[in-house]
Amino acid sequence: MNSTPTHLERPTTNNEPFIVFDHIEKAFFGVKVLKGVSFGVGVGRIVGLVGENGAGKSTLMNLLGGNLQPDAGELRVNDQHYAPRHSNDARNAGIAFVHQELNLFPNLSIAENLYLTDFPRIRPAGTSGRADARRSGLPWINRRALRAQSVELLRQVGLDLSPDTLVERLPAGERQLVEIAKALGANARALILDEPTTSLSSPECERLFILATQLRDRGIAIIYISHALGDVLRLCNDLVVLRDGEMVGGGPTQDFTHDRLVSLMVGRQLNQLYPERRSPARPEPNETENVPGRKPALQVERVSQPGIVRDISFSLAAGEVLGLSGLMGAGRSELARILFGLDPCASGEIRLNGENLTGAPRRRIQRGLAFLTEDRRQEGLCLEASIADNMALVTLPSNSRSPVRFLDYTRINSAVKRMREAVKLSPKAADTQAVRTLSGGNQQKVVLGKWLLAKPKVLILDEPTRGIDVGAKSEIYRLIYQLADRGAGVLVISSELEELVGLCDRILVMRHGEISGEFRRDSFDREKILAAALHFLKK
Amino acid sequence: MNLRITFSPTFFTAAFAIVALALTGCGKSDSGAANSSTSSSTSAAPDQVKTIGVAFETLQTEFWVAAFDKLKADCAAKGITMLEGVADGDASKQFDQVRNFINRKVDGIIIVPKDGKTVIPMIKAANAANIPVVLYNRPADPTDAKHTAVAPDNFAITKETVTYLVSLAKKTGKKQKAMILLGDLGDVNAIGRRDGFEAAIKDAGEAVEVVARIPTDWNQEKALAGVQSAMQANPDIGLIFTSSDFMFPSIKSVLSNLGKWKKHNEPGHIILGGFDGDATAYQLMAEGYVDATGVQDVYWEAEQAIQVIIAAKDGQISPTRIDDQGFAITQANLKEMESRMWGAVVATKKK
Amino acid sequence: MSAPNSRPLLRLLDFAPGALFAVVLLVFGLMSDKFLTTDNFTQILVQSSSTAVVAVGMTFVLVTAGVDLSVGAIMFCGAGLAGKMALGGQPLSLCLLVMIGVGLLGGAVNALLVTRFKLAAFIATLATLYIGRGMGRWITQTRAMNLPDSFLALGSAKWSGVPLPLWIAGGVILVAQLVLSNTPFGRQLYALGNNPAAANKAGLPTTRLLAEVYLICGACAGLGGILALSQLGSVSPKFGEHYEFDAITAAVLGGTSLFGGRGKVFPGTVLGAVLLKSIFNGLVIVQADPYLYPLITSAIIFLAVVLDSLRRVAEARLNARQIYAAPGQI
Amino acid sequence: MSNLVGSDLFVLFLCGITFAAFAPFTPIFVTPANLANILIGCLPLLLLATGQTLVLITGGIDLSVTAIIGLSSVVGALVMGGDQGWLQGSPIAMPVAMASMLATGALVGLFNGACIAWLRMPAFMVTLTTTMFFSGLSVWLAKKVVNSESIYNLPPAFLAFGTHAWLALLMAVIATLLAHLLLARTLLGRWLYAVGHNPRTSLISGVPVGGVTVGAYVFSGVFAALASILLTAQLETGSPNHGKTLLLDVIGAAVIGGTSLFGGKGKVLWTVYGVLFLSLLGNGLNLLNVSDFLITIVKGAVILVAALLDVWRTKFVRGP
Repeated sequence: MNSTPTHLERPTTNNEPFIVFDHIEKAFFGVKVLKGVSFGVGVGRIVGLVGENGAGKSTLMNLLGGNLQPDAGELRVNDQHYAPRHSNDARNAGIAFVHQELNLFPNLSIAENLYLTDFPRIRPAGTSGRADARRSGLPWINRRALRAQSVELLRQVGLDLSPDTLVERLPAGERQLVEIAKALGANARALILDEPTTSLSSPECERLFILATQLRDRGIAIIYISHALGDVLRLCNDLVVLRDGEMVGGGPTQDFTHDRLVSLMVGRQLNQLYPERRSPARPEPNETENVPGRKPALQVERVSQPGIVRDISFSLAAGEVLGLSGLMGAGRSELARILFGLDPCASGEIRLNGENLTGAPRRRIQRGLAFLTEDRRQEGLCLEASIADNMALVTLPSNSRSPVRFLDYTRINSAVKRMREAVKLSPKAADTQAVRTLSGGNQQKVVLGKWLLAKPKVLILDEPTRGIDVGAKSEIYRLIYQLADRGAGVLVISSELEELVGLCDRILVMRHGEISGEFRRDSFDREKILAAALHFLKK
Repeated sequence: MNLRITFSPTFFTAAFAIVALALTGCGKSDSGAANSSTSSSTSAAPDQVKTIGVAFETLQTEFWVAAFDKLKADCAAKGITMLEGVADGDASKQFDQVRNFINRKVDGIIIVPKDGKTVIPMIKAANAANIPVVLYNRPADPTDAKHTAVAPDNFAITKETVTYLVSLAKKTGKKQKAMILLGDLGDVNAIGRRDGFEAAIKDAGEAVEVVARIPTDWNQEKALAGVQSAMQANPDIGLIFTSSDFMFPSIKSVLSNLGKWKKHNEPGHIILGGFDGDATAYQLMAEGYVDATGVQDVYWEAEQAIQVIIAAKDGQISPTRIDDQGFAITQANLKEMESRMWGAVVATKKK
Repeated sequence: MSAPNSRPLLRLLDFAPGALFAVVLLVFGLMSDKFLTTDNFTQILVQSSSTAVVAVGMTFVLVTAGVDLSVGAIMFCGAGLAGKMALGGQPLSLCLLVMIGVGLLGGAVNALLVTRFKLAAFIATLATLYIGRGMGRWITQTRAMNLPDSFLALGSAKWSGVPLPLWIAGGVILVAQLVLSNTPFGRQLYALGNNPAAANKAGLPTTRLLAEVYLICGACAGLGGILALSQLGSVSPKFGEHYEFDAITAAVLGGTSLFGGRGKVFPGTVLGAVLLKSIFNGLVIVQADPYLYPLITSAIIFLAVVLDSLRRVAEARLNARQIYAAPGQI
Repeated sequence: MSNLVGSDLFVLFLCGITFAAFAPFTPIFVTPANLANILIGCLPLLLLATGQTLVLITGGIDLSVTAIIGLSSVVGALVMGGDQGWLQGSPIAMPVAMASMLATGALVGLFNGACIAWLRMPAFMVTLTTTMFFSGLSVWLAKKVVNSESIYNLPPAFLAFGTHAWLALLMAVIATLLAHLLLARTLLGRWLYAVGHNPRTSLISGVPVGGVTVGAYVFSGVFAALASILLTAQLETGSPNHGKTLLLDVIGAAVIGGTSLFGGKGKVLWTVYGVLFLSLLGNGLNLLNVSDFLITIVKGAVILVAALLDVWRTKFVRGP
């Protein structure tokens, strides 16, 4: 394994590395999380950093960001020894981070977000030059300079918006670009993109990739962290693969394939990310009515909500896994929220096993509907509450005895215990442990377990595998199939087309709040599906 | 841990309940014992008052502080230990303090009650323990509970004072507009003084018209804002009465802003009257700004209060009501009466 | 529901505090011709000056999603100390300095508790409220103090026709508003209030910002105390009671959010403070039944809070993303 | 040690220490009569703090409890008062009066809850304004109906709650026990915690968030009414001024017990200990003839220490 800092100085890289990790070691409470990781990031290169959650990626970045200090080994930036103690040190060294969850302040304007830490200031006459406009000078914001500089930065990331726009008015994609503009504003020489595409629609991703390559060509060193291996292979010049704190692979991208990456990451030949379906793919919905015993689990008829969705009609058969594709903001999540009763529905009918669904989520849950939202932390979990409390939450009513509604704790605890095993939750975690302390994958398993305990007839999953490592992913796929095989209908919303194609019996495509296409498993065609999602772009 | 969570609450709450019930049981029987023990101690040393409990509703004003100090001094002089309690206007807190006094088997309790009604159960409690009770400055509502109230006749004193103010108003020859600063509308004294004021005004007939009644809740800032606004509404107000002297500074601040802070013999003087007779009022009268104030004899009341308890020790029963005659001190009788004005004494002490 | 018809509604609600204020003035104005006079207005402004100044400090704290319940107690301590010194013959200027000093001290204590010991602002300042009032009563021995006329002179002094308290309050308000809107410090406060974790990650000196906010609030409390004394001319044991509530109410009436990240000193908080005093002043002028004062006042405040929450709902609806109505945005 | 600090019994342990600390200095302190006093004295606070605990657990706060005490005290007295009461002398006066007192509490709670849950108004402001309004209303009521600020001469059947200590104690203990069971054992209890932890997650998980929130405030209102019954009976007077100074102690007691103001954390039992502790402290200092303002300072300091300990607890016991 070529894990010396020299490996990137082969002809493929003609620039000397800007950032160098030299045999970095780090342990928490005696547990080694980084075991002598060494590689370099060349000026004008994009280095993809891949690995399962807990492989050590984030620890590595925390070292770079100054939030942690290495136990052994050395960090070098620009051939200088580099031992940051605070996020400011990283900034001064010209290293900028764009985090998975954005760190913008929606109540402030774009410009204020860009220069929050070093506003251009009014400076007494005499001193001059743009550089000392910052930090030095009176504690007074130079609005004109601020606006001018902001416009310039926004131009660099290809946004033409007034810098005085409040960030809360921007869609996710544009916020992401503002984040990058912020990094440029701190005239960064190295840029760390941590899962930047999780909340972006495909065109927004494209925009981001183009920008990234432009920045690279301008001589900025970029570390690109992502679970979307397709993007990584397309975008990056070099790849570094981590597993259990070790660097198990590294080198120019052309040395890697999707499968090789996966096997390196998980350490075993994970030839099937998508487990085998015991039962065959479901028949067409229009057949479902007349196929005996295969009645539709969920029927949606002409559901409309002005400004959100128009005239949505489809039917989900019992035992079917139905995919819902489309761009970010095409109305998929909004549709799901309407189905679950979180958002108002102006007209149309929603039937579950023939009964009309109305009223608050509570009443729909009682009918057998379940909804795993895209925002795990804010809408899926009570972060400070224990694993058990989270898992039991939905099924509490059914475990309480009327009239006083006393809870039957023995039943609850045993149910939780069973479900823990069913979803293969990390056995290290105690029932009483706060879910805040769990990894993303395990957190998602808790949410899923919570819903599975309710034995739903129809389960809606919105981005169920976002930001989750490969192992946990296939775990979740397995559970989805299990549920379907037990005769429940499953509706999966995902921005990863790959995922839907691999997982679903049927895929619906949404666009502009309407259903713009439907594909059966035997006729899955990525180009066609994408076309249906993007169709309007061609006009 | 889990075990504790499941068991402890029920367990402890139950334990709490049992112990508690037991205690209240003892409490009652013990207070019974208290009676006998106190009575026996009386027979042992009949003329000895060792401790007195003093429960004040508040110390918010000069008046109460003066009374408190006087009681303290007299007790000290008589070699009596004085136990203190201040309730911050909370009747139930005061009840607790009284209960404490009873537990400590004091020889007498002096109370400044929050109001005339909530004090009655306290009196009863003391009666049950054979401890004499004196209500200082605020009488209780009619009750069969044994106690003695040493209190001023707010109504009469106020009426006398205001009548004097009215006579001044009449002298001016023209119809005067009047303003009153009301006290806490929950305070019997405040009500008494208001009624005294209204009565005097009524007798005045056409001479005086009340154009402003300011609720102050015994709060100087409200008084200030109120007077300011009222003076705004009726710049020609010629007579101001405050239900307590401690609000004179607020009046002074407003009037001096308006340039109407004048001595009684100067033109443009606004007729000023108050109640209590505290040091501020005395100074202002001496300087000639205030025309009259209703004086209640805080010292006399204090002496009476302690006297009643000592008397009770000797088995004498004091009347339910001892009136502090009080009097209205005015620019006219200032010289001869000021010796009886407690505020004057305090003021001279300060110098 | 959708953008077009909720726009005007939102605009309307944005002006809610101002509109409410106007209505109150109008009603009282119609009921008495004495109300809408310049004199009476100067009066109201002077009366509200101390509350306004304290509320300004409170606004800083609220913007960072904190709260300071101890302002009233701080005022009381300062006033008590200053009063004792004044009666002890100390020069006025020294007394005033002491009051502001006490304010800063109290602010420092709160800052320490909130930043170093990581206590919830509510609890920390609740405790300092207890302690402060206790100490104040100890300093004054729960005696009412009548201060030398120099204090009152301060209150009645005029400069080019405008009472001194207005100059002071106006100055504080102006500076505060400029600091909030035009200095890095000010803008960073809004960021901190909106999302402390992110603010920390972004490299903002969060601890220092928080500390400074409580210091400012303390200082404002001290100054507010001075303004109150300059009109009262005396310190009673009730001095400063309920100031914390009045200040918070004023700020909220002015549209400041208790959840941080939103709020303006001008017009917002100032408007709120003046509104509070106008109600009392108006009620006195129209000779309303004393027993109705709290009912009317609280009803008006309640109305303002309702309007504000309606505004937030409307705003949320407005910001709800459109999917096909606005084809520009995907 | 940190084990003890983390345990449920920590504050009870503190009570023990206080007890031991005072005993030698004031012999009266440990007499059954005095302890009985402390118990009777702390009952209203106990009820209020218990109700408050439920509200705090949902992440809210109820400042209006003192106003509720005053209002329902006046209402009750107006119903059964011997002089001008609507039902004076009638045998059903007492039960009807108590019912109407509880109803008053419930209604005010309902109003608070509705504003907070359905109009999305901040709990602090809502309960602050309702405090102002309802305490004003109670003064106004008394004034307009009986033209006095308080109402005396209540039926003896009602006064029993004041004269027979054990009756008051029984009522308070039962109420508290019920509150404890509700919180620890029932569906509503778990839902209260869930709402306190994260309302959005709760809603999506089928918790009727609005209803639960309203429930908490209604509960707090009813418990305030219970406290009002005790105070009114003890003082034999229906008055708007009852319990006016209790608010800070109520929140203080809950916090000392370890209930979090951010919601999701708290227990009735903790609050019971908190109340006991505050009462022991107050009574002990009082017996030591410590001046009033010093007691205030000490109380503040205690709240401070309790909060600090709580931070310490969460840091070292629950782990980082």
